[in-house]
Amino acid sequence: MSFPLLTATAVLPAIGAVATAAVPAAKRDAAKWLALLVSLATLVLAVVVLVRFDPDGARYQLTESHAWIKDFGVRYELGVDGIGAVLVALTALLIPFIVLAGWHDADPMETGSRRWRPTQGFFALILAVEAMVILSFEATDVFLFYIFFEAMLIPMYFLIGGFGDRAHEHGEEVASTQRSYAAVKFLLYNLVGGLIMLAAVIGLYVVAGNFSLQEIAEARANGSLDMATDTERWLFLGFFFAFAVKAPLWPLHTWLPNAMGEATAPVAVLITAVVDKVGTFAMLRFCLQLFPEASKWATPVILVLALISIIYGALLAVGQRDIKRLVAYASISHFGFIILGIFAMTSQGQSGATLYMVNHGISTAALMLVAGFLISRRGSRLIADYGGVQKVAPVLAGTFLIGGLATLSLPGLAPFVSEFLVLVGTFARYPAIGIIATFGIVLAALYTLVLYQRTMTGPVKTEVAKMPDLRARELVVVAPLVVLLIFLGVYPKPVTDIVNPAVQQTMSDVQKKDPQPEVEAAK
Amino acid sequence: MENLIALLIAAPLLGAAVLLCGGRRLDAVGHWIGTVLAAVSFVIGVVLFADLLGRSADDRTLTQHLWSWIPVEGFKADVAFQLDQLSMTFVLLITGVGSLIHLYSVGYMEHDERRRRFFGYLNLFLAAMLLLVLADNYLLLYVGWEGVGLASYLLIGFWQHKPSAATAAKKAFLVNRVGDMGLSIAVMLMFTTFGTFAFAPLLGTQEEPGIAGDASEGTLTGIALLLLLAACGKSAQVPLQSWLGDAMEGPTPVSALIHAATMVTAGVYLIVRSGAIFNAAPDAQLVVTVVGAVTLLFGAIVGCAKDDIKKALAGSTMSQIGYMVLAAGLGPIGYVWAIMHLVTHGFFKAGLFLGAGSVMHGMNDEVDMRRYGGLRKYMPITFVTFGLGYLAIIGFPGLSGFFSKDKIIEAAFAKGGTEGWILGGAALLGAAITAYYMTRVMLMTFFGEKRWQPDADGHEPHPHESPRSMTIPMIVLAFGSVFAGAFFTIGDRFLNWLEPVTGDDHGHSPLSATTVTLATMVVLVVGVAIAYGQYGRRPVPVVAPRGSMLTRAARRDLLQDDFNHVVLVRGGEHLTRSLVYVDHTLVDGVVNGTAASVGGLSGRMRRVQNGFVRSYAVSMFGGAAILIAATLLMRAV
Amino acid sequence: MNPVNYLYLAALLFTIGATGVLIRRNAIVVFMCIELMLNACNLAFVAFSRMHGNLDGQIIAFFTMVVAAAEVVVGLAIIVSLFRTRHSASVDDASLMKL
Amino acid sequence: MSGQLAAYTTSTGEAFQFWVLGTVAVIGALCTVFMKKAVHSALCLAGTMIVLAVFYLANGAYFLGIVQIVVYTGAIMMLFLFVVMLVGVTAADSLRETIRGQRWLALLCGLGFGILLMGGIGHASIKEFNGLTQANANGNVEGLAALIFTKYVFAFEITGALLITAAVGAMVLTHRERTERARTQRELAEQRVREGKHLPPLPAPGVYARHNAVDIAGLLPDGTPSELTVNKTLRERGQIRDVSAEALNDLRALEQRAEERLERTAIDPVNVKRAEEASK
Repeated sequence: MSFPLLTATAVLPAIGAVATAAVPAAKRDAAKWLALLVSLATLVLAVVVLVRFDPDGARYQLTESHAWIKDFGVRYELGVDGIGAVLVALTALLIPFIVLAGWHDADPMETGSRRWRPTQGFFALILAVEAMVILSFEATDVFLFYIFFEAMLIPMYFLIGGFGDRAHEHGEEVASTQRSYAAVKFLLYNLVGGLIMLAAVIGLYVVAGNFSLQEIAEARANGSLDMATDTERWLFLGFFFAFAVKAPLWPLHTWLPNAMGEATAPVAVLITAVVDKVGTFAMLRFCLQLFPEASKWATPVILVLALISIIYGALLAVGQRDIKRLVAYASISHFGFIILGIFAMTSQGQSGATLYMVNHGISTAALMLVAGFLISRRGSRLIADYGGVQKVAPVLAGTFLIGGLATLSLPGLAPFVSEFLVLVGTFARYPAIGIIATFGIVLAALYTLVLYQRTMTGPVKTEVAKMPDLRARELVVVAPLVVLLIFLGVYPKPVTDIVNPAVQQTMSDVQKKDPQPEVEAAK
Repeated sequence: MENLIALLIAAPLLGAAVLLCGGRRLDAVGHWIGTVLAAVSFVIGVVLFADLLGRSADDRTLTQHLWSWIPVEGFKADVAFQLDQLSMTFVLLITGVGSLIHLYSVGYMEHDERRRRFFGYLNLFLAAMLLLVLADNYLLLYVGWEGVGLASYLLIGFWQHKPSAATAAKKAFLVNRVGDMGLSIAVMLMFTTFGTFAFAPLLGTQEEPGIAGDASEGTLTGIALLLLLAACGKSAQVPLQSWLGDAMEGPTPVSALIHAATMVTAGVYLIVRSGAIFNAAPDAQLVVTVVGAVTLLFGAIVGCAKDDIKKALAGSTMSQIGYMVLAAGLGPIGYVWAIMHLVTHGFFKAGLFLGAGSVMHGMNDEVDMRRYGGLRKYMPITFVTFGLGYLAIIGFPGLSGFFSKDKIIEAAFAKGGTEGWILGGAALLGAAITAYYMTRVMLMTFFGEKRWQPDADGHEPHPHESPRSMTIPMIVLAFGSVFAGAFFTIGDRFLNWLEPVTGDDHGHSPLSATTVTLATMVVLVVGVAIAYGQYGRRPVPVVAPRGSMLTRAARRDLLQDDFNHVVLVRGGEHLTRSLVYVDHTLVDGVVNGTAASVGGLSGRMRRVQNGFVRSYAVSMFGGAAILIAATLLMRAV
Repeated sequence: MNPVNYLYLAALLFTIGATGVLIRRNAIVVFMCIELMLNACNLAFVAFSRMHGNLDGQIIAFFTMVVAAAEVVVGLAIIVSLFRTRHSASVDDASLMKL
Repeated sequence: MSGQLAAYTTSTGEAFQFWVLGTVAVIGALCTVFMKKAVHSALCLAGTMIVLAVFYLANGAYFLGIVQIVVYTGAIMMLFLFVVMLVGVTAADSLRETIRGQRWLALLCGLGFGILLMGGIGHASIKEFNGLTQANANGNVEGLAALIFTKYVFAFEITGALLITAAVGAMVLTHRERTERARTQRELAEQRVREGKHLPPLPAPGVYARHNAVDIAGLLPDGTPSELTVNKTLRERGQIRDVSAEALNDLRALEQRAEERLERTAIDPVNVKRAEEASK
């Protein structure tokens, strides 16, 4: 019985959450430091996972398996394939930055405000989310996955509803009502998705007789478990709906702008860069593995929806007046790309999609956190309230620009690699869709540059004239992200090497071959 | 030797990194760091050039493989470089002109407190441009392609506090992005067609052609047209030319380096580099030539109407690149001359821009030529260098422009058939107009009586010669613009140098070379004469006359911006606004509507529970009745 | 005459009683209606026992009476205490089931 | 007699009896439901039950018939009446429906239910019809006893338990626990003084020339009736008769007649009219 590494990666933040919550109210900073240390320790563990993971080894590695609920054959089964390992690493990587960026977000409001903000709670919740997300990346038991997939809604709900921006243009009252609206919306959307998925999970149990992903997938592969076509399609839809809500896919996306708009920037990053990834990841792992036929059956519709997400999200981002909502719609557009890559069912597309999850996490984190710093300085989320920041705070503007360029996937930065892979992968099978999706990059340039121009350039607005540049803490947050963006942009090999085998596995699950080049085909 | 290639790029890249991350402590020396590193890159280029010359003509191709960039199943993109004669030419042009302009900027940007960042951006541009011309596959080329776009975005918008500059920068980037879209789709198409997008297997060499030819002509035409779209974006060809005029918002050295000498010619590089593909797609080639012809006239006409000296020069740049594209579209006949014109143009146009910059430098950044006049007395060096550049561009016999442009016109006629006549005619007409507007610029700026007045702040400009750091580059470039053409042409040096890459093909021209030359001379004289008649003999009005319809249209870039504004900008705004509305009311409304209806329904259901025992009793009784009925029915059936 | 008529009569009485339960508000009257229903049942039982020619039906009727007696005792006690507390014997007043 | 009662086809006498008494029973039942006053309902119900008793006898259930009369009509109905008295004989609940649609629903259900029952009975095939001849061979009571104490003995015992429970339950429900000791006369008096009301004993009911009953309120000096003079229970039931108006009218009539006799000319027409209607 070797050391349960995967369990450790999840248990550590969980314990950390409890401990942080237990810190006495007076020792606020102690709680912060504790949370930071725990998240860093988790990062170390995640790196160990990456190192111990052998790309050419078995599909699922570092597996653990214990009986849990014998009556229903529910087992506590963990294991990571390349995709899971990378995403665990991404999560563990982003949390420290989120904690650090949210250092003061949960400080008690200045005297006179009635709202008391429990600092300990804030950081404890973040760690709790980390634990659950990591577990849902590691769980290879459908039921186990479902539990954490749902459970992470609770801390997220409190994070969104409980902590907003320090200053708000409409005053605290309006802010809190909008916040609770956003939080409830987030909860309801995801709960509905989750319930439908629960039905599908039970259905799967009825059909398959157990919850183990590996066993079911094997049985599907060697044909010992054959579902009726309709059954498979219904189950697939049940799962996919939940993931599409989480992902979020048009037209199930409307909760995201509210949630990201009202939550503080770090929490917004937590939502879009960490939690939502579970949705796309689960599409790749569960939908494709468990229901290959149904996935192929649903592909055309899903691709069209993804396409709509890309264009629609980008267009709405152009139309936004609120920085955070703009980033939210941009994310919707990017999730469209990810889903496109997954369901294009080519190795480029799926590798690209996985890579995209990582890169989108980093780039959005960079952009959103800098935006958060900007907002915390001026106390407004409206683009119109800024102007000429570049002159007073060049470093802030510079990092903001880099984040923006990453969002428009400029070659040389990480997102370009993944986006191009997705596009190539899609184009290889569905040229028309690939071409239309490419329009997304023009729109991306449009909303990013418009945002940058309106906030950073032009004559200096009086409100921002005194704006200080990035502080040390904030630089510590941003600089590593920027470095990562550039590094993964020019040398993504480390990630792709881990991802590729897993993608090949998935491709073989859905029994799809990459289309061959015309010329070779001709020869 | 190969390992030096990476250094070419590394040097300016290092410079960019140091200068941009260095912080204020580098403000004092930043500009020199930048200039030195650019020069270093130039030196390395020269060394490599020497090395290539030392080799036999057919193995003048160096390659360097750094690392595997995107390794994915069935998809292979490497960070690897290929240095052949074509790239070499560009390397020398870029680093050479680039270094000079760095030097020039030292003086020009002296009073700008953000000079360090300016040099950082310049170095970034050099690195990206070198990457563009050195990449050994289309995807890496794409990186450089967008990299130069970024650099140009940063440099056009360098004076960000000016909204016009910021807007111009954004416009340039967006229009380029449209072109880039073409390039990326082209790469995808290559990948799906050939399974690779690396130059070597795809394009091959003159001896053994690559697999590019194996694909169906339709596919190749598609790829070629997409590449052309990319080229149009980067090289400001119709219909994507609208950004170049606004790009003049940037500092003048930028206009000289990026928007005259190097970046805007990337499109030509792309087409010539992809010659193997274009040769196999004659339809696409025809389109290329048409685009070139249209643009060269378009640019020339715009150039005639502008009173802003830099915008006039921008128009001329557009038009000159039109020549190159036209030549490139002619196939192997024209490739060499396209590149040669590109190089010579690099010299004289950069020189002209630097001259313009020097003029503005002396005139408190006044750009309106109607407020110049008689400057030759005040800034003689500028006058001479600018004049030489002027003679070069209008194709004055013996100067570089004469050789390169003449060849292109010749080649255009040599295309043969009616399109040969049409293209050649267009080229000739272009030459005439070029002579006209350049003469106009020359006269309005340096001749006539002085027309400048106190500017808004009320202090009279005191035109003076620019400092040494600015004049030296101008002089060097003037030398280039005088002698380069002759040097290249005599003994077909340039032809022999490039021929292994581009291939060569002397079409059979319906007109003899001399006829063409004579014709060129004639139109040249005509153009100059008309211009002199208009601007030399009678004084130039300080306020621009209303002018003819064409003039007014030309002042507005032939209404292209208005078209964009109405169709794209307005339309886009409406689209996004309506979409935002839809998202809020429809997509969101459906959801909220369901929630509301559920709530209302449950509220109504709640009424049924009125708490009165008797109504519960009624329901029980009714239930019993129904049960009995059910049982009876069961019995009955 | 066919003794089945007794059954019809019983059914009729039962229905009337049930309707009364639903219509009247006075708890006492409601109780009376319930008694009426019980009696209707008894009549049916007796008629059945006559038809089948054994006494079981009568036994059941007998038990019904006993139970009815017990029920009346308790029920009336409840009514009295209700009346004591809220000075009314209307079943509608006891509508605390409504939230 | 029993033999012929339990014959296959019942005698015409029984038929006649059935039709007459059946009608009576139904009418009684209807009255039970629709009478305004609880007392009347109770009486009607008693009537129905007696009719049913007769039917029992007619059906050869002699024991039950007697029990029906003795236990039901004798005991239970009396219990009912007792409670009715307690709650108020005349406490009539208006038949006006308060719950919307309740009445129609009820009638509908009742109608449907009845029809269904009838249909069911008609539908049921009741072929064999063997009377109670040999069942009642040696006495109906003996027969029942035999069954009760052999076959149904457990049920019988249980009913006993049930009855006891019911009795206890009823006592518990109605019994009012006295939490503090009863207050003495003195304490009551002191309390009254403290509250400062009715120091003297309550006034007697009104005593008039024609009326003299506990439910008639006495008049205050200004002629309005005083509730205090009426017994508390009656007050709660709202059974206070007010005859003050009559008394006053009589008085006026008297004066008027006196005037006529003394031939007072000034006759107030109003008074005249009053007098006339009073004299009627």
